[in-house]
Amino acid sequence: MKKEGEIEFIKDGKRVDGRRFDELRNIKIEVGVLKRADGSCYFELGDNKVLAAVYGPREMHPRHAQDAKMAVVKFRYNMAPFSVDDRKRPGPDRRSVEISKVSREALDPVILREYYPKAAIEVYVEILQSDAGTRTAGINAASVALADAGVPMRDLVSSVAVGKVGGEIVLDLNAVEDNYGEADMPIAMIARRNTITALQMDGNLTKDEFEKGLKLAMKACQQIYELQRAALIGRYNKDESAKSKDRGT
Amino acid sequence: MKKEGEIEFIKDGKRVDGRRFDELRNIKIEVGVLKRADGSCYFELGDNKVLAAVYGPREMHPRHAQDAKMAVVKFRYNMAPFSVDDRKRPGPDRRSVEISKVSREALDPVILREYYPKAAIEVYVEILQSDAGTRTAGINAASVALADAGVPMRDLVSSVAVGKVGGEIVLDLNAVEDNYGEADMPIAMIARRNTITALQMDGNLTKDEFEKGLKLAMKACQQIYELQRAALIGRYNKDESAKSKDRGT
Amino acid sequence: MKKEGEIEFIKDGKRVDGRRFDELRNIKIEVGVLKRADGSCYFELGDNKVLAAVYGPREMHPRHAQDAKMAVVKFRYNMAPFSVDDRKRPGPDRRSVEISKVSREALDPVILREYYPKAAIEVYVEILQSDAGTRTAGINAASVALADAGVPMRDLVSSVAVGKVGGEIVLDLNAVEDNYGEADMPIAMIARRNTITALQMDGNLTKDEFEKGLKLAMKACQQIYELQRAALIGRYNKDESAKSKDRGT
Amino acid sequence: MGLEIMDDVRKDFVRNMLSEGDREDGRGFREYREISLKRDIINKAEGSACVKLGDTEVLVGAKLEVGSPFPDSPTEGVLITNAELVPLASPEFESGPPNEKSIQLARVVDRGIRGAGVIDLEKLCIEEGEKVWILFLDIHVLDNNGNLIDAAALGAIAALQNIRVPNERYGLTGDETLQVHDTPVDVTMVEIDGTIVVDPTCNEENAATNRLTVISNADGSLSGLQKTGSNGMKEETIVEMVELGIEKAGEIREKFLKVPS
Amino acid sequence: MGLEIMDDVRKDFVRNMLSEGDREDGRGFREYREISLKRDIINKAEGSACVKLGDTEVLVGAKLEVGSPFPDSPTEGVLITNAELVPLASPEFESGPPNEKSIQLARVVDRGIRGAGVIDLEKLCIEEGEKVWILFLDIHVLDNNGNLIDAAALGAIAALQNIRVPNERYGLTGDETLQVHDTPVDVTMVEIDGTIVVDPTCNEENAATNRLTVISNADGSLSGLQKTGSNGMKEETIVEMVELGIEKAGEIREKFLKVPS
Amino acid sequence: MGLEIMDDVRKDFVRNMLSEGDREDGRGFREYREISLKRDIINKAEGSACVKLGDTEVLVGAKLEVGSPFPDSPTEGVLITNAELVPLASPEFESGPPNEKSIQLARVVDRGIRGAGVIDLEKLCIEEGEKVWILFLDIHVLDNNGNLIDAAALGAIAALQNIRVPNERYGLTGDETLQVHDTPVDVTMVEIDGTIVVDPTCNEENAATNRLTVISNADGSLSGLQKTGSNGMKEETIVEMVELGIEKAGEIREKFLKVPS
Repeated sequence: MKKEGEIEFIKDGKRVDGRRFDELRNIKIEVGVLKRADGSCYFELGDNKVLAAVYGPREMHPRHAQDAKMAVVKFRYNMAPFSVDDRKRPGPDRRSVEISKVSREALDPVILREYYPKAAIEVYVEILQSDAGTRTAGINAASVALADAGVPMRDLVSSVAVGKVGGEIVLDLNAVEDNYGEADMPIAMIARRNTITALQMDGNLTKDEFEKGLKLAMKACQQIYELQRAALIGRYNKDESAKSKDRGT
Repeated sequence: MKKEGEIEFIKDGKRVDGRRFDELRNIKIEVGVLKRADGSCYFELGDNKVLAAVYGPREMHPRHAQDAKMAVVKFRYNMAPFSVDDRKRPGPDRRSVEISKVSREALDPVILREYYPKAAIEVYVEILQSDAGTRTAGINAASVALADAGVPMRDLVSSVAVGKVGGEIVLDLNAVEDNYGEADMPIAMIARRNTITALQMDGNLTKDEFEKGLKLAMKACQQIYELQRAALIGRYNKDESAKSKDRGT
Repeated sequence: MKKEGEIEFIKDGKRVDGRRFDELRNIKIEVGVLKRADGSCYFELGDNKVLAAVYGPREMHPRHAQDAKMAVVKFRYNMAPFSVDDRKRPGPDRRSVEISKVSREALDPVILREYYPKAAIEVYVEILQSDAGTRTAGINAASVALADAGVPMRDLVSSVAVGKVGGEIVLDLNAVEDNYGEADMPIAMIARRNTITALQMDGNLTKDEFEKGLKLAMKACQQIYELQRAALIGRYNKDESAKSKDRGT
Repeated sequence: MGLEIMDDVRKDFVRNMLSEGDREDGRGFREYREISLKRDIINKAEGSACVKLGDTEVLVGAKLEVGSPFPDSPTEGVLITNAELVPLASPEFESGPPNEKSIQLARVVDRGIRGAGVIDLEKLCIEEGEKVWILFLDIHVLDNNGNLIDAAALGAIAALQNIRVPNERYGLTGDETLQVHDTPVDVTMVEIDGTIVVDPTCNEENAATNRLTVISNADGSLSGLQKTGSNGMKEETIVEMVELGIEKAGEIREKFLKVPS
Repeated sequence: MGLEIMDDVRKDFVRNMLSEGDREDGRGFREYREISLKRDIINKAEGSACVKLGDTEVLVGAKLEVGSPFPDSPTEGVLITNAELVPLASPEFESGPPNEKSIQLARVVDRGIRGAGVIDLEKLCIEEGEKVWILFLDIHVLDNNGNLIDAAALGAIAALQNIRVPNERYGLTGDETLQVHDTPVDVTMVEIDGTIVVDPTCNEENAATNRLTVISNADGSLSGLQKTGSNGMKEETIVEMVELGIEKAGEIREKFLKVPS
Repeated sequence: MGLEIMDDVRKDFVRNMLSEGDREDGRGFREYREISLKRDIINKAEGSACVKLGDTEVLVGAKLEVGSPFPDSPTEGVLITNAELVPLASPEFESGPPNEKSIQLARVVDRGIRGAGVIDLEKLCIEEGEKVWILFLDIHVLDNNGNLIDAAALGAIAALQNIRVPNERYGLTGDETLQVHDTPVDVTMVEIDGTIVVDPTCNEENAATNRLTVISNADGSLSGLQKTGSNGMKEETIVEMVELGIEKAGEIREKFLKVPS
């Protein structure tokens, strides 16, 4: 996007961190990590550390914002002040407001909102450590947390970014690639339906590069979906004594 | 008000822009210029470009601010960031809050508020380009927009400023006269009833100068009233196909 | 707390302002000094000048903050911009939010809140001049103002700070002692019941110093209680023609 | 609802009394309540004054700080007038940021001071384009029983009159008195059913059809006007109020503000 | 409740028309409303443009101020794009700080400008690390009848194209034109029951299952994409929209934005 | 209403158990929940620590930035302690600016650090009157199951203990460890019907008549106290809590905070 210039993004067919063009960073998923939340998920994507919590369905406040036909999904993407190089002032900024909107719209299509008219389903994503790709990590975490909370869903949503660095279309940009690369395109999709629920792009891409990137991202979402699913299965096969289900306490 | 000093305000009986002491700047009025608003008016006063829109009567929010006896008039005077020499930060400042209050009180006396208990009548004035006199231009525009919206009114309100520059009482100050002159006195009145609905003054005037200025302003309001009336008549004589009246769309 | 260093806090067994270790500053109490408030008190503690007003019990807004079982006490501690050396920006800061909470909790135990379910009892404290100890002066003033307002109370609350300067435990720190001393410990108590309703400490104290200071403060609260009581008695013995009781006006 | 009815009852009460030539507190129509003015009462402020207008009480404090001038007036100090309608002072005031009432109060007082040239802002310049005095004039309302503007404006001038510029605190030489060049006085009148009364109480303000503040100077000239309220006024009424305002201002100035020589 | 029913009625109306091959204003599915573009209409702004897209009207003004660069880009000026959805423009807009709609509008427009390298921010540096131009691009919506993004983006480029850098006002030498290096055009399409239509009206936006904005440049490359709305899209639909967006952008560019030589 | 009843039910439950000598999680009255402390877990922070106190989880991050000193302490760096009660951590927390709970949390933790002289702020001065380190200590609550203060304070000291001052990032020479001079530990106790219990859960906090936080140092002295809650306490109870607090602090310090040599 910005000044490419000196950085040698590609060397011997590998990227700055040694990955192949179509290789994801390491992913770690933990389900049900929080006690107070109705559902939760800790998600690592490379050096990104993200926590998602879900509350609800519960009563929607303020009342005039209720929807008589279906639940309203609230989504709040928030960066911890220490999650970035220069301390982030607490509170929403323009970037986080936009990401919250895009993330909410990425998840809306799978949530059976019509089951809970007038209710609120609240999704909170905290970025504890940031290294490019936090919005996709947040959507992945939130999707798992929604399932963990037992919110009725059509399916999971999976998310990843593709981009262009050193003239190549590559998967899942890290911070250097994101800051100095030529384009960044995060997408979210319902992997099992090949349905895209979020799409943004900034930087510069030809139409062909765009199409190539889109296919690359869609394929990677399938991989992420399998990891999300495995984490959820692992969670429910394990002895649940560690997390009492009586949320009233 | 501020440093008069070097500026030669009056030369050969004329003002810096060639006007006579009792001469208004050029005025241009267009009615019904916006599609979404229930009523609207574009008003030019010299280099001032002002747009007014009216919505309502409609439900008043928040409810606890409703008046059981009559409609509440909301008035918001707002400057576009690019309307002034140094960019204005968006959002209300102390000046615009005071002007909004004075403008609302200037219009209140002619609106038949008792016809719509509990309702809100909302008046929005946007200053697109500013050159001294924006509050008077805004009141003039708002008055016409209220009529265009079909809000029941006793009469129109007309507004103009007088001031003192180079020792003379003059009508309708331009920016140079306002910034470096000795006094500025905006008034609003119901021209056909000789009833004054707004009066402010800042700077310095003797009592005689004040009385002279008041008469000058009142006379000019009659002129402005005729222009407002003509614009409204022009509007309703013209084929209205350009503006469908079904506001529901 | 901060750099002690050069200041000679104790000389010939006396403090910088000539007081003994266990000596309060001058206290002046005036009751019922405001007309609009339901109860009020002006309190001077040395160079601190503090005004408290009480409104209510009256309807609690917003409604969702009502307590169905008892009145909610609101407490707002506010410093006038000119009350301190460097002008204080208007509006609550973090310090005043915390002091408001501590002060409210200091008074809660004596107010018969259960008499007024759903109501609000509002206490406003304005610091007009500050010289260390404003929170204790505010609690003392508020307690008297509550009584003046006729709010049903179990008893009065009295408040004072102790601290450590020059290695000694002393009563009621003044500004120099507070700024450069070693510890500050404000307390509030129901003097006649020996019940402590507020306790904070910052700086550094040994356990023994803490216990010594606590006893010193508790004893001084008894003194203050007598002054508060005397002021209230004085108030009700005096001809009340100066303050009409019909609050409706 | 009950409250609204009481509101009407009080308005009618005020009107009925006036129609019989009387005011709720027995004053003449053109008579101020008792005024008390105390100066220099806040030692943390560089200047201060407390004004009582009957049961209305307003405290004004002036603080001076060293700061930067505005880019378009590098040789001038800065005057910032601010008003806080703290909830202590009235059951109708609420906590929160300035609203249109407190903003108008501050701006009308400010306008009178500027219009009359009370302060020579150039005198508040320390170093051109770099350092100037910022003069904060804070109006702190303590008890609102009507006519806050006149009380606040009187307190503001009195506070300005006793300012000592704290040069030494900022490493400059020698504290000095701030020169005050004029003594504008705000006089507020209301019209109730055609009758003009000065220095209105809260009840009179609520019953009024109109309110006008007339700010005038030692030489009898005007340095500000502000009409408030949602009714129209006749030219004659305004002219009469302006004359009356100038007259009452003279009386107050004579009694409370030593005219600068 | 009545309002919600009207909402459904209007959505059904749009859908029924589309299913019969028609739009509410009679346009073809891939046809823009009439576009009018006026430049240089606000003389207080360094650059400005007013765009009408049928009954949608957006005014964009550019202001330049001297300020400090960001610490991490000491040799670059700063571009700040801001959008105000003032309540004058729609019964649904409310006064208040920017909300997610106005923020998204500003950020999408901003992204297209940056992605296309429209402005060379290094050219806006006056003195490295010290002084740079801050370029404020303010989107002021006057009448919202749908598709604000396309109108705002067109206005933004047009406003940038007529900027004169006011060097002399800041004591620098010689005003000069700002160089504009590309002409990204935003094209917004919605999908309604499988049908793609460009330049949606408010009713079409409300009836849409999906919306996609495609930003493309003079060379046919993309400088931004933004999907909005709470439904999923198929890959084929997106690819089709991207192609269509590039095509329509070319038509608009040809007609309204002289390609920089 | 239903919720309020549940509230009472839970309070009674806690009280009944205590009256039978039991706590809801089976602990002894003077027993902490299991404590886990992980250091240096956020590589973007100059220092960090994650504390679990049973199911309560708090993350503390320290960031250092170069900034200006306060005018009245030109030779000292600045410590800013901030707490965010993000809605992720509890159904009772709401988005928005700091409220009295988060402000109190931050200020109590901050007070202990200052009272114990943990950081020598003069060491954070880079250039007198010009440049100092601003040390931001951000308390980020992840899961609130009671007793946030103790968890946050422990995390704060641990985070301070692993700070490396990033001199090189700011063009200064050689990164260095921040010296930590003491290890204050916050111990919070509640009184429920006359019984003192340490490290309260949420239910115990709600059932408590009183709460006291005792902050004590390696030498057994106190560096802070904070009573919260709307009930009065007897002198004896306070003195007992202070003793108990010092004792428990010693145990925690021994186990988790290496005493600085």
